[in-house]
Amino acid sequence: MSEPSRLYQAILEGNAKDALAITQQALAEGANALELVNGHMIPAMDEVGRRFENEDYFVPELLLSARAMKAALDLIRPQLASSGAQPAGRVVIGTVKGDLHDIGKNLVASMLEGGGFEVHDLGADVPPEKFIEAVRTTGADIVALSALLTVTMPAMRTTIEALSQAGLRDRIKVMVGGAPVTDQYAREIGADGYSENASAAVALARRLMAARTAA
Amino acid sequence: MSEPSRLYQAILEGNAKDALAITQQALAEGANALELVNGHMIPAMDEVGRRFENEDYFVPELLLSARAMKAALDLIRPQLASSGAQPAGRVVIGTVKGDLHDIGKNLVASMLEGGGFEVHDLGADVPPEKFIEAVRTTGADIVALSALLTVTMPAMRTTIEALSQAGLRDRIKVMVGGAPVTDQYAREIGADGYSENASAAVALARRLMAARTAA
Amino acid sequence: MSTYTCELAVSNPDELVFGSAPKPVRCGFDMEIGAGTVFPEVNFTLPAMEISDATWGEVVGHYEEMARNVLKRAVSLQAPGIVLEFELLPPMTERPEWGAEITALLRRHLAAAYEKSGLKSALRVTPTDIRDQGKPPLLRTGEAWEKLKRSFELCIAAGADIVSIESVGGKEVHDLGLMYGDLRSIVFALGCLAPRDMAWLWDHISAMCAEAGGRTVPGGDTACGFANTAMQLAHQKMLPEVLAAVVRAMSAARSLVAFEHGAVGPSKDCAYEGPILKAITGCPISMEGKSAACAHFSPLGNIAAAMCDLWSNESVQNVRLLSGNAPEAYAELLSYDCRLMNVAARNGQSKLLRDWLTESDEWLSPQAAILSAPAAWEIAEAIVNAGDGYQRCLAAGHAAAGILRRAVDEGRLRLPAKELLWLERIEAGLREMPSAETGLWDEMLEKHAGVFEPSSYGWPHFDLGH
Amino acid sequence: MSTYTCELAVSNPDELVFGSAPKPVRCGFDMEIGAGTVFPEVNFTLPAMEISDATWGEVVGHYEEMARNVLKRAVSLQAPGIVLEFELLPPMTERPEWGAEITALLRRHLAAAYEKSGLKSALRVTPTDIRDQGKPPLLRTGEAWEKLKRSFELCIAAGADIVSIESVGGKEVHDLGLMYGDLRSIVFALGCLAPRDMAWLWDHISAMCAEAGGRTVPGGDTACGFANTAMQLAHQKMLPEVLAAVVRAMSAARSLVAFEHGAVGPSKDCAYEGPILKAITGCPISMEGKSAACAHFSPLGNIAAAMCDLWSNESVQNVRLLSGNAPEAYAELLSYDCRLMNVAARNGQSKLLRDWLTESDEWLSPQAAILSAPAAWEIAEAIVNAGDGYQRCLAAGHAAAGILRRAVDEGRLRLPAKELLWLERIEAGLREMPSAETGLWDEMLEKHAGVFEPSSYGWPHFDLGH
Ligand code: B12
Ligand code: B12
Ligand code: SF4
Ligand code: SF4
Ligand SMILES: [Zn+2]
Ligand SMILES: [Zn+2]
Ligand SMILES: [Zn+2]
Repeated sequence: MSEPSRLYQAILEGNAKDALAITQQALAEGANALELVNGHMIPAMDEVGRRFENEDYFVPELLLSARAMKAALDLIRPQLASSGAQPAGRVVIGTVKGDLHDIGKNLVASMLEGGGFEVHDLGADVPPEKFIEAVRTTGADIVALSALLTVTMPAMRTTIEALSQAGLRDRIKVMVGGAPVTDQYAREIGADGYSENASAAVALARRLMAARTAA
Repeated sequence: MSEPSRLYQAILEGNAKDALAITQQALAEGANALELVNGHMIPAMDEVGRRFENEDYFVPELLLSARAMKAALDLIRPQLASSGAQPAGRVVIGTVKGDLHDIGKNLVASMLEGGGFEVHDLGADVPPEKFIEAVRTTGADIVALSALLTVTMPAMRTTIEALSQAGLRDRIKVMVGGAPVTDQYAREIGADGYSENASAAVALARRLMAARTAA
Repeated sequence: MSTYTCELAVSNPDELVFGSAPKPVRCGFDMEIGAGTVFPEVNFTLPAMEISDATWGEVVGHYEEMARNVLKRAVSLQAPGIVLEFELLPPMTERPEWGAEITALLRRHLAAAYEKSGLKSALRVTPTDIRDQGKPPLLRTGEAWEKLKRSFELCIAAGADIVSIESVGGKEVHDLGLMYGDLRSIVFALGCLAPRDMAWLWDHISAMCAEAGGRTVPGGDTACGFANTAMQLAHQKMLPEVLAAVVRAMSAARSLVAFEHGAVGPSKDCAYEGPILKAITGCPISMEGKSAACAHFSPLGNIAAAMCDLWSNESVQNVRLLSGNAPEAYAELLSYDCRLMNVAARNGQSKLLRDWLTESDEWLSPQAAILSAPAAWEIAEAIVNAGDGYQRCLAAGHAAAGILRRAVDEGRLRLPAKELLWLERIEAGLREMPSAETGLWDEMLEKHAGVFEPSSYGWPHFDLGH
Repeated sequence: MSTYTCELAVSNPDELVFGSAPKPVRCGFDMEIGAGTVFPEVNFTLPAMEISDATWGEVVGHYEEMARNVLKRAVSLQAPGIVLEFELLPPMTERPEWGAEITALLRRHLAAAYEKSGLKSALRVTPTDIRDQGKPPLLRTGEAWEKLKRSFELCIAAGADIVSIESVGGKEVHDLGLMYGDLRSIVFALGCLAPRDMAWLWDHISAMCAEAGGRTVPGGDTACGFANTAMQLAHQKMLPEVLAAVVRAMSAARSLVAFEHGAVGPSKDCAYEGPILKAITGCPISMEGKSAACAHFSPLGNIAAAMCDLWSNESVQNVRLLSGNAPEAYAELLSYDCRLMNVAARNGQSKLLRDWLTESDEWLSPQAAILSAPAAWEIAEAIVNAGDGYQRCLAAGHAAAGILRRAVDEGRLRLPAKELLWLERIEAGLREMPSAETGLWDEMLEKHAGVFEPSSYGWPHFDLGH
């Protein structure tokens, strides 16, 4: 059928309007929701990710694609749910307490959404309690912490400790990032993963989900 | 008597020959050894230290004075010992394993000698075993470690640990220094003191001795 | 009474050189900035650590050490003068007493060095603009603004010689504009929102300086949250360089407002739009480039120095390097950079060195291409010939896009296809903008409902201009 | 056959400029050094960490990261070429396979960047001179020398494009000489001992390069352990600056020997005596100054660049700064420094910029005063007109002291009283030196018995010269 490859195209071009219309039509024509997602939408976002990695796409292109993807996904979600399909994973993300930098965090959130994750973005300057609450209410698999200031990096540790004290640490994986953060620092504070940029963050989240299921 | 103030002068000027001759004569004339040291020699070295701090003296001036001081002291030591007087303290000093930089360490050693300490200089590239052996054979009060390479700084920690394992740690104070070493690092590895330069090292050694006696 | 500048203080691009500004600034310990000599502006900050009651002693220790080392170096290198910048970290603005304590501490060190060694100096203090905590941010009321105001007051009282800020009004919309490459939102943020906040804020800052007796100079602002964000994103290949270049030019229309509301310079180091500001206002500017690679990479390493009056390292943490601590190492580096410029000036050759610094970078990046003396001057002229904040912003954008287009057409600037595509998009986008800001309002109020708070920009008097 | 150079390769001081050397060196990936362009030489090292089997993986990771970042930066800034220097840390020479592994790794990165982005480059590898472990050091026999030799062989095989060393022959005596301000020991070390070791060692190094097929260039040596030690001690106010200046000049007589025994340049970055070597040999030199403030403070920040062919940061650890890791930040800084020099050269104005770089520092420190082009040339001439190693060393010392004295007398150089006192002492000391080295032997053999090992310097053929 030609619709889904038009869907692929619409997402690739970041055309939310088209993506929505095509999806709607496809569903009306009885297309399989899971097939739409796995066969066309995720491949489109993978191609977007590839172009971004290759520096053929800039962020605006990427975000427009992610937005188109999200629009189509929102439409499909009910069908998916009733067919028992799950999102790639549930992520609670935020910039830690005291830190207002959110551009990088927003990018990571969008890319995760584009990658099929269900993302709960708590914004910037998020205290540990809020992360705990969000993990409880969303049943998150992953908590993603961002920090851009060296003086707020310690808040990552505090947040992880608070998650432990709340008895949630074993239920979730924690990933961290932001310009001053390093792999070594991530290990030091007991995070499960670190990545340098937003596309690597998606790959990381997938790895963490796999590790989670394996464990 | 005019001899001791000539002694003061000889040391201040770094004239070892005069310092020796004057001391010899003074002892022959029945001068009190302790009075010579405390009343004239140490004050001279204090003045040397002050001039060095003030940047009126360079290292060569300082070392020549220290050498004159040492020559005179060596002559007096038997009398001092028989009168029961003690050196300001006993120091074992060396550059740690793997590190060949010894200029800074040599300076510290000379200044300590000039300050009335009995100094056992083990040289550079000194393994922990050698420090342990020296502490045992000399009955040292203080172990002074120098390192100039970031890759040999960890050997300071290893040396301190080895001293502990040898059961000597409580008997001695450890002071550390060298360009890459910081106060914080000193605390981290469990040293008792750090100083930035050679004259401060003498003051530090005196403080450590006082703390030791107090404890 | 209109506060819009309509004339350039610098009558031709050849007069735009480092070290000299038509309106030098006297401040601090016998400093005169922009009067012929370029001085280092050394910036430093804490290494990775928490700021709390428990660590405060350590924090103070760091600043003591940094001040001591930097000034020792300046004396030893016989620097003709030095500016220290203390950029408060957010907790130090949240608790204004903390910022004031460090201000007083630094000032004491400067006083001592002046007395002992005759080192000329000044202290710049930059409270953190913490007003963007809320969603949408409240800029003119509420706790954050109260604290920010108090931070200025206390730092001024504690001895700041120059005060600056990196203000954030309009940024909430600009961030979104950048991320989606949405020019209309970018122009709205830089041309409509930001100037209104700047006018309001800088009236307050200048008043605080005046009330405290006028010893403290209101320095200037920076489009850091706008143009440097774009520059960093372009550096990471996340945004097109041509967009970052056009945003930089437009941001000058915004940063200019500080000067129209009391600021007299030196402008803030990270305001790479400085040369445009200098052409318009004649006030001295602080700039940063290659010797700030500790804080930012940039395609502006040398060209940034071409017209500077202060030369800065932007920010470096108090970490140990092989020679000593980083702030001291940067004090040395900047001192030598300045010496070279001052030698050229002494030989009457500022313009020649300026041109070499320019040629070094000019055609390797669109962001550099719009910052040469002629380009900066052209943008400056476009700004002063335009109308209100919105029109000045647009005029700057047009001028910058025009400079890039000419350079591309004439083969001086070579751009990859994807950058050319964006240059076209930007040109088209600029052409499609309404001629007056009122033409944008409804669209923006709807599109960004909840993102920005109109009353923060004077709404319902929004339409009165600033 | 005498190997002593008797003529200058550069016929007058005006021809001594940055970027150009009479005898350019081709090496690595399409690099030509000294042929008109100044290139950055980026040096990097590990952060504070142990090197052991357990940490080796981490060590390799650091070098991977440093190479990746530095080359990314060079490509992004369109550097015309770059040299990386890998200075082995002692354990990597102790275990030569380790040094070779890192050499191969770096070479792979250079190859990839050349292929992918056309980045020209070369890799300099500098094994640690570990021969000074014993007291007295054994230089020509024993385990340390065997390992050092093997380290050279393996690094050459692993792909080093240039090899260098900071050799230590004579240092055991020189250290004492410095500490006691004892000019006779200093001259003995620099004029009698060091040249003998240099001749022997560099014959070996050149032979190893030739045997391996000649792809690897024998670069040069540095009087680091001598003149930089003096410079650092002077910086810390531990030695007079005039002594450090005279030692620097005399050290050129020593470092020259490498070139007389096979080295062709580029000389080692930390050999600040480079300009003198360049005047004599015509070989390209690497220099470091303000942009090496991460590794050393110095009074030579700008003047050091005046005649360089490579421009280096000396050494920086792989620590995180606000912008990224330090090696990357320094790659950016050096690239911009080089761009400026290359722009001036392109405009035919190398000499003018050189003179500004010189004027910047020349009369603020005696150490700078002896490194201007005319001063370096004057010292170079004194050296080639003298006889053996000892006499060349003395001639250099006399020339330097003469330059300082004239500058003081003519009021260009102002020195504090305690420096003037030392200048007099040095002048007197030089005058009192015996006219031939044999006049020193007995005195030195007695004074430094046990400190140096005569056979390390060819004894009993000691008297045959090198
Ligand atoms: C833009 C910016 C701002 C804007 C913020 C706008 C916003 N809405 O975020 C403004 C102007 C408001 C600002 C304010 C301040 N800033 Co600021 N800012 C920057 C700047 C220029 C760019 C940051 C950015 O957005 N980068 C682009 C994004 C895409 O990159 P990123 O955040 O690194 O994210 C990527 C990766 O890190 C990763 N990632 C990020 N998060 C996560 C999370 C996870 C889980 C994972 C896996 C990955 C990941 O993926 C992202 C995409 O690839 C940097 C300089 C720089 N070179 O980074 C300074 C910088 C971070 N700021 C700095 C400072 C000092 C401040 C202020 C304190 C200044 C002041 N004195 O007022 C205030 C602090 C305010 C506060 N309380 O937070 C310093 C920090 C220094 C330090 N000691 O830590 C920096 C480094 C500038 C500098 N060189 O000095 N800043
Ligand atoms: C001279 C010197 C050498 C000489 C050493 C001569 C000698 N006999 O010591 C030579 C040339 C042999 C040498 C060799 C090397 N060096 Co080296 N060297 C230096 C240099 C230039 C000066 C050191 C010095 O003597 N300073 C003067 C003295 C007086 O100062 P100080 O040592 O700091 O001591 C003072 C204080 O620290 C304190 N102090 C010192 N010890 C102690 C101890 C106590 C208990 C206390 C309280 C105080 C104290 O008091 C002293 C007086 O005030 C420094 C650069 C620098 N800026 O420091 C590099 C430096 C230390 N060397 C360095 C390197 C890399 C090396 C080599 C590995 C080079 C190579 N690749 O071959 C080898 C290593 C050899 C080895 N295994 O150790 C690096 C270290 C980098 C790193 N990663 O750690 C440095 C920092 C240079 C640089 N910027 O890169 N070096
Ligand atoms: S450019 Fe960097 S340092 Fe300057 S204000 Fe912006 S983020 Fe802060
Ligand atoms: S100058 Fe510094 S880096 Fe160079 S050899 Fe000497 S100590 Fe090593
Ligand atoms: Zn800023
Ligand atoms: Zn700043
Ligand atoms: Zn070196």
